[in-house]
Amino acid sequence: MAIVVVDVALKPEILDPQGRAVQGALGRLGLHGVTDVRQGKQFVLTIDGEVTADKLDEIKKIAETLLSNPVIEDFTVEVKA
Amino acid sequence: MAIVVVDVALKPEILDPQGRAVQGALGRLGLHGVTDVRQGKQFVLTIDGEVTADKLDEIKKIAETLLSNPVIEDFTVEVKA
Amino acid sequence: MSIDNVASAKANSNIEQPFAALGLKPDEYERIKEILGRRPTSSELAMYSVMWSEHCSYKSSKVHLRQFGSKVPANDSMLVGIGENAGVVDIGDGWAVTFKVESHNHPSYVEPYQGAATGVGGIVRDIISMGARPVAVMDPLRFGAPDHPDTRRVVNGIVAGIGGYGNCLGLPNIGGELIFDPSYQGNPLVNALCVGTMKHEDIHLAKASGVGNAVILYGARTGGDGIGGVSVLASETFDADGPAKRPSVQVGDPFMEKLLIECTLEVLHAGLVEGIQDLGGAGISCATSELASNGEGGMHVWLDRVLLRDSTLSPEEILMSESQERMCAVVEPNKVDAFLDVCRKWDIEAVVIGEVNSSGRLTVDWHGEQIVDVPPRSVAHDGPVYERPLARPTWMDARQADAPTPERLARPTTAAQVRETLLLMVAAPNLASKTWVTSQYDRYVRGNTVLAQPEDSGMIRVDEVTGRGIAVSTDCNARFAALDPYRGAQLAFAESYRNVAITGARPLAVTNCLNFGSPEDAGVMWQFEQAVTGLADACLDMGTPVTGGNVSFYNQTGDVAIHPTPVIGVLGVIGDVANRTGMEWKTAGESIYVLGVTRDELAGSEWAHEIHGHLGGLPPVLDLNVEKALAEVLIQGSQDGVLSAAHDVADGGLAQAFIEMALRADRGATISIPANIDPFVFMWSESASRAVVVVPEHHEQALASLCSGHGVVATRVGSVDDSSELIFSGVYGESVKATIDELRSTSEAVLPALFG
Amino acid sequence: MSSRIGVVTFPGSLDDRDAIRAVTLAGAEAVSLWHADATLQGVDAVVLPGGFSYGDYLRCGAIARFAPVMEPLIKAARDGMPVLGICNGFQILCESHLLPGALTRNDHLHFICRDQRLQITNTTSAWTSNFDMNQEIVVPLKNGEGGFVADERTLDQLEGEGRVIARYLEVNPNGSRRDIAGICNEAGNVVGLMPHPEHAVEALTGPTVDGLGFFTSVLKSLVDNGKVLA
Ligand SMILES: Nc1ncnc2c1ncn2[C@@H]1O[C@H](COP(=O)(O)OP(=O)(O)O)[C@@H](O)[C@H]1O
Ligand SMILES: [Mg+2]
Repeated sequence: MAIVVVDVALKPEILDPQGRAVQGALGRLGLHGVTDVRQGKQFVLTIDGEVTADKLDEIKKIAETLLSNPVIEDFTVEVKA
Repeated sequence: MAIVVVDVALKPEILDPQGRAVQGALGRLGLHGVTDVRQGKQFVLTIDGEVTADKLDEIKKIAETLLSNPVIEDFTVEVKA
Repeated sequence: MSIDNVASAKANSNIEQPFAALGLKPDEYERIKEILGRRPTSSELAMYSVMWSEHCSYKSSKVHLRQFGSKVPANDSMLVGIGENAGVVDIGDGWAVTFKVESHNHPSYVEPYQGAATGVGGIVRDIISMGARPVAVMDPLRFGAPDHPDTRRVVNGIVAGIGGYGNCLGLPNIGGELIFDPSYQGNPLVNALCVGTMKHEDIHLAKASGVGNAVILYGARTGGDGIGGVSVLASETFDADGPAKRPSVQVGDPFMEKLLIECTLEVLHAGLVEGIQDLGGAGISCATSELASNGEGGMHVWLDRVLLRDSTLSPEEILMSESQERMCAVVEPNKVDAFLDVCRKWDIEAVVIGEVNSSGRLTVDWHGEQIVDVPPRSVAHDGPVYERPLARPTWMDARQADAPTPERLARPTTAAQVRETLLLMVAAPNLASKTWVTSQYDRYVRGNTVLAQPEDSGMIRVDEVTGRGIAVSTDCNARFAALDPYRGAQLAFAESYRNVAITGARPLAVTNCLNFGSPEDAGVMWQFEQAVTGLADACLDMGTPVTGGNVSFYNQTGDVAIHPTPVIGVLGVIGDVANRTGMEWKTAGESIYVLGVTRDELAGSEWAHEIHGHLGGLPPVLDLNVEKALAEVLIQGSQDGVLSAAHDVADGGLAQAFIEMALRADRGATISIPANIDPFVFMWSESASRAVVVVPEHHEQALASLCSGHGVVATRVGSVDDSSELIFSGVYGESVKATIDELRSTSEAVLPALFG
Repeated sequence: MSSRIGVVTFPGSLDDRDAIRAVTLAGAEAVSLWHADATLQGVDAVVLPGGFSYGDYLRCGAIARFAPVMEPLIKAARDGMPVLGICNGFQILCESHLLPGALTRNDHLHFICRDQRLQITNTTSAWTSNFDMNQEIVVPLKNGEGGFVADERTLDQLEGEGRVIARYLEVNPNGSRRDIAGICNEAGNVVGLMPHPEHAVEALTGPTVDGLGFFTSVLKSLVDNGKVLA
């Protein structure tokens, strides 16, 4: 059994209204010095068996086509255990 | 300048309809052997200056009160750079 | 892990059981032992404890609610009455309508988004389980003080949750309420109403008939959510190293519920279902015991077949779980495959968990061991019934004596002061534009919404060919109920009734959501009894039966209860929605009339609350005959095409009613205040049984004869014009003017400034 | 023979009934298409209706884009069949790369439902040919993720080629770049629109009947292109 984590973030040039709203709230709550907040998504996949190189390629392909939209998002894939 | 990453995930016992929908789609797209998918949120904060122990405590407090709802979610805080 | 089963309950009958931690009283526990002739197993104890809870058994309210059954008016439109998941009303042409309102108050305070979302989900399943297609939702909401630091969190979460769930289900939101009062600070009220429609032949009931029929559980998997107190049982007493305390918050999955609606309607219409029941409070315990006791009386369940989200759940927890988006159906054996096929089509998991039998018992097995063996009625219907002590609170006299006389509460006495008051009242959070909330809800989906916010009622076209439709409104001024719960409940009903009649629909049936403090407080119990009696008496008088409802107790913080809040929903029918009357005055030159009589009645009014923070005196008088006569004029006026617009007069009085009509139309008017009444009283009194109507010149005669025929007082007060100003003339010798732009910007800025 | 227009139902589609009603009122025969069937039943055009396919989980339209029905649909769209994606349908068309850009969370973070004023800025696409250039219309808008984004080059190209078919007037309700409410592909047969014309087809239930124009447009273009007989 393995855990694969896929992080998906909006590309830097895309406006992130959620991140901006959080940043505003941080200021109001007294946490100062936060110059930027970006909100992304994290998918934690539990995989049966081993994550071979082939399997990882498959997962990367899925991350690119389903889990993220390359028009607006970047992603990273990491095998955790 | 430092980057602090806050990951927020639904507690394991809480229903994650999004994760479930993604899991269903993975199967239909031919990625087999995925036994569970959980979808969480990731906040990437850019902090001006150093992240002192005090600052980190402040951030953890915010993670607990604003960025997550402890009734249904868990979080982790990690200083990246 | 050893399971407490029936055999061991028989064998060792004297072990200590944590009944008190589960909320059962010692005598209730004794009663269970008496029913079973032995101690209950841990699973049986869990079932009885949730089914005999206040929430499920109505143990404190039952003796009073009986009035709704004993005072039923003669009205042949009721097809299914109180006691089923929701009542069903005949609206003609073979159509039937079911509607019900339910509370989800406490969960919405703990986790506003999910609490409110699952509130919508729960009431929608009640409607589906009658065989109806849900066609609209409404959301009467009450929050604490608008400027309290916690209110923002609660408002934003609840509104987003209702929208998030309802929008995703594809149900238009056609109305609701939005009220702020410090009395709700730690106890916001989230009441959710759903309306469904069906043909008469599609009505289904929750009963398990037909020996040998299969019991199918379908929808979401069962998880550990919403178990609350039962975890005490599962983890602490019976298995010390068992799972950690389960979350009591439920998370909703509106997408699953949308599939559940479509799947359920498909199996019902295909004739695959004998009985059906939604899973709400008390989960499988409730569904199986209710189905069994309403049917042939016996059922066997293989609990280990239930599909789980969390494999560590104990059988007690599975019995109690309140996981959302599940339903239970009773299906003939030869139709099971067809049923499962439909589920597969909608991507819904389903499993046969039980079978109907003639044993007269509800038995449950867990991996071959029998863990439950009870008479189902004793669980579902024979819960304890309490005659709780009642006492009129001692402070009532002082409160009622504290009338808002001019000596006590300063009133405006010049035109300048009236204008100042006008602008303050427009900006009152309870009167301000609700657009910030309602624009977060889809009101268009399904394409049959004829009226929605800010109209007096929501209206839905039921039959696209004939135009037959329904109107629904919910109302309650809880300050009136705080001053006099009997009359307050009647006033709430009258307002709701009027709001339906305003649109031209004929009121047919009533639902209610009775939100009160603790029933263990004799004062609260007295308020409850008064409100129920008031409502039942009024329904009898007006010929509209109560078809269902819900009671929410324990809405209090420490000793301080919320204002008694009997939210009343009225459903009406209209033969052709094209004849509806809306609130928008459209044409310059048309005459504006006030129907009804305005008295000096400011106790409990929005003016007393907003300007003076005052609550005292006696609420407005109510004569139901007058209310009924007014309704007849409004209904007849709509049918005959006499009225071009109509609007209810309630919170904020006539001033508010005129402002709302002007804003709706984006068009001004001049109102001449009659000489025989004090201008301030004319503008802000909240006397009952009044409406503003607009008629073209060629119908004025018809209106006059309608009104005289029914004994309704009609006073012409002005006319619609082409201006962009609302002008009140005769205000202490001067005119008071406000531009529509100024009124609109003031009104629309309030909620965004507070919560945006 | 009247035109046959398909309306696809995905799990979670909500405005499919409304789209069927609109198509019917416009004078065409509506054909229900099911997401799991890999066939278009020989229809002349397709509407992808609004709603929350797959609960809008993951990203709006991201899961629906892989439904079996999308395979023949994508192919037919590339071959010139008229396709209109409304709201969630627009999102699905972007996810399928039949249209450029993407739809993102409204800038104010709330779901919004309002009667929206629009300006029609293309009268040559299959779904807008019955409007006048710069005609102003009012139709309902309702979305949580309706902000249209694309890179500057794509936006310039869309504008330069006249492929922005409608723009928001008075209020930009969701933070769409350059007030874009709808766009079309190069050939003009595939149109994506955030607001809901199918909710503005009857005076009784809509703010106007302006929405009918989209559906009558496609009937006209089907006749003009010789796909169906007048
Ligand atoms: N205040 C009330 N007025 C009338 N009927 C009520 C009231 N409260 C509950 N009921 C009726 O009692 C029955 C049981 O209610 P409830 O347990 O809330 O149903 P469910 O669990 O299916 O939602 C229903 O028929 C409901 O309409
Ligand atoms: Mg029920």
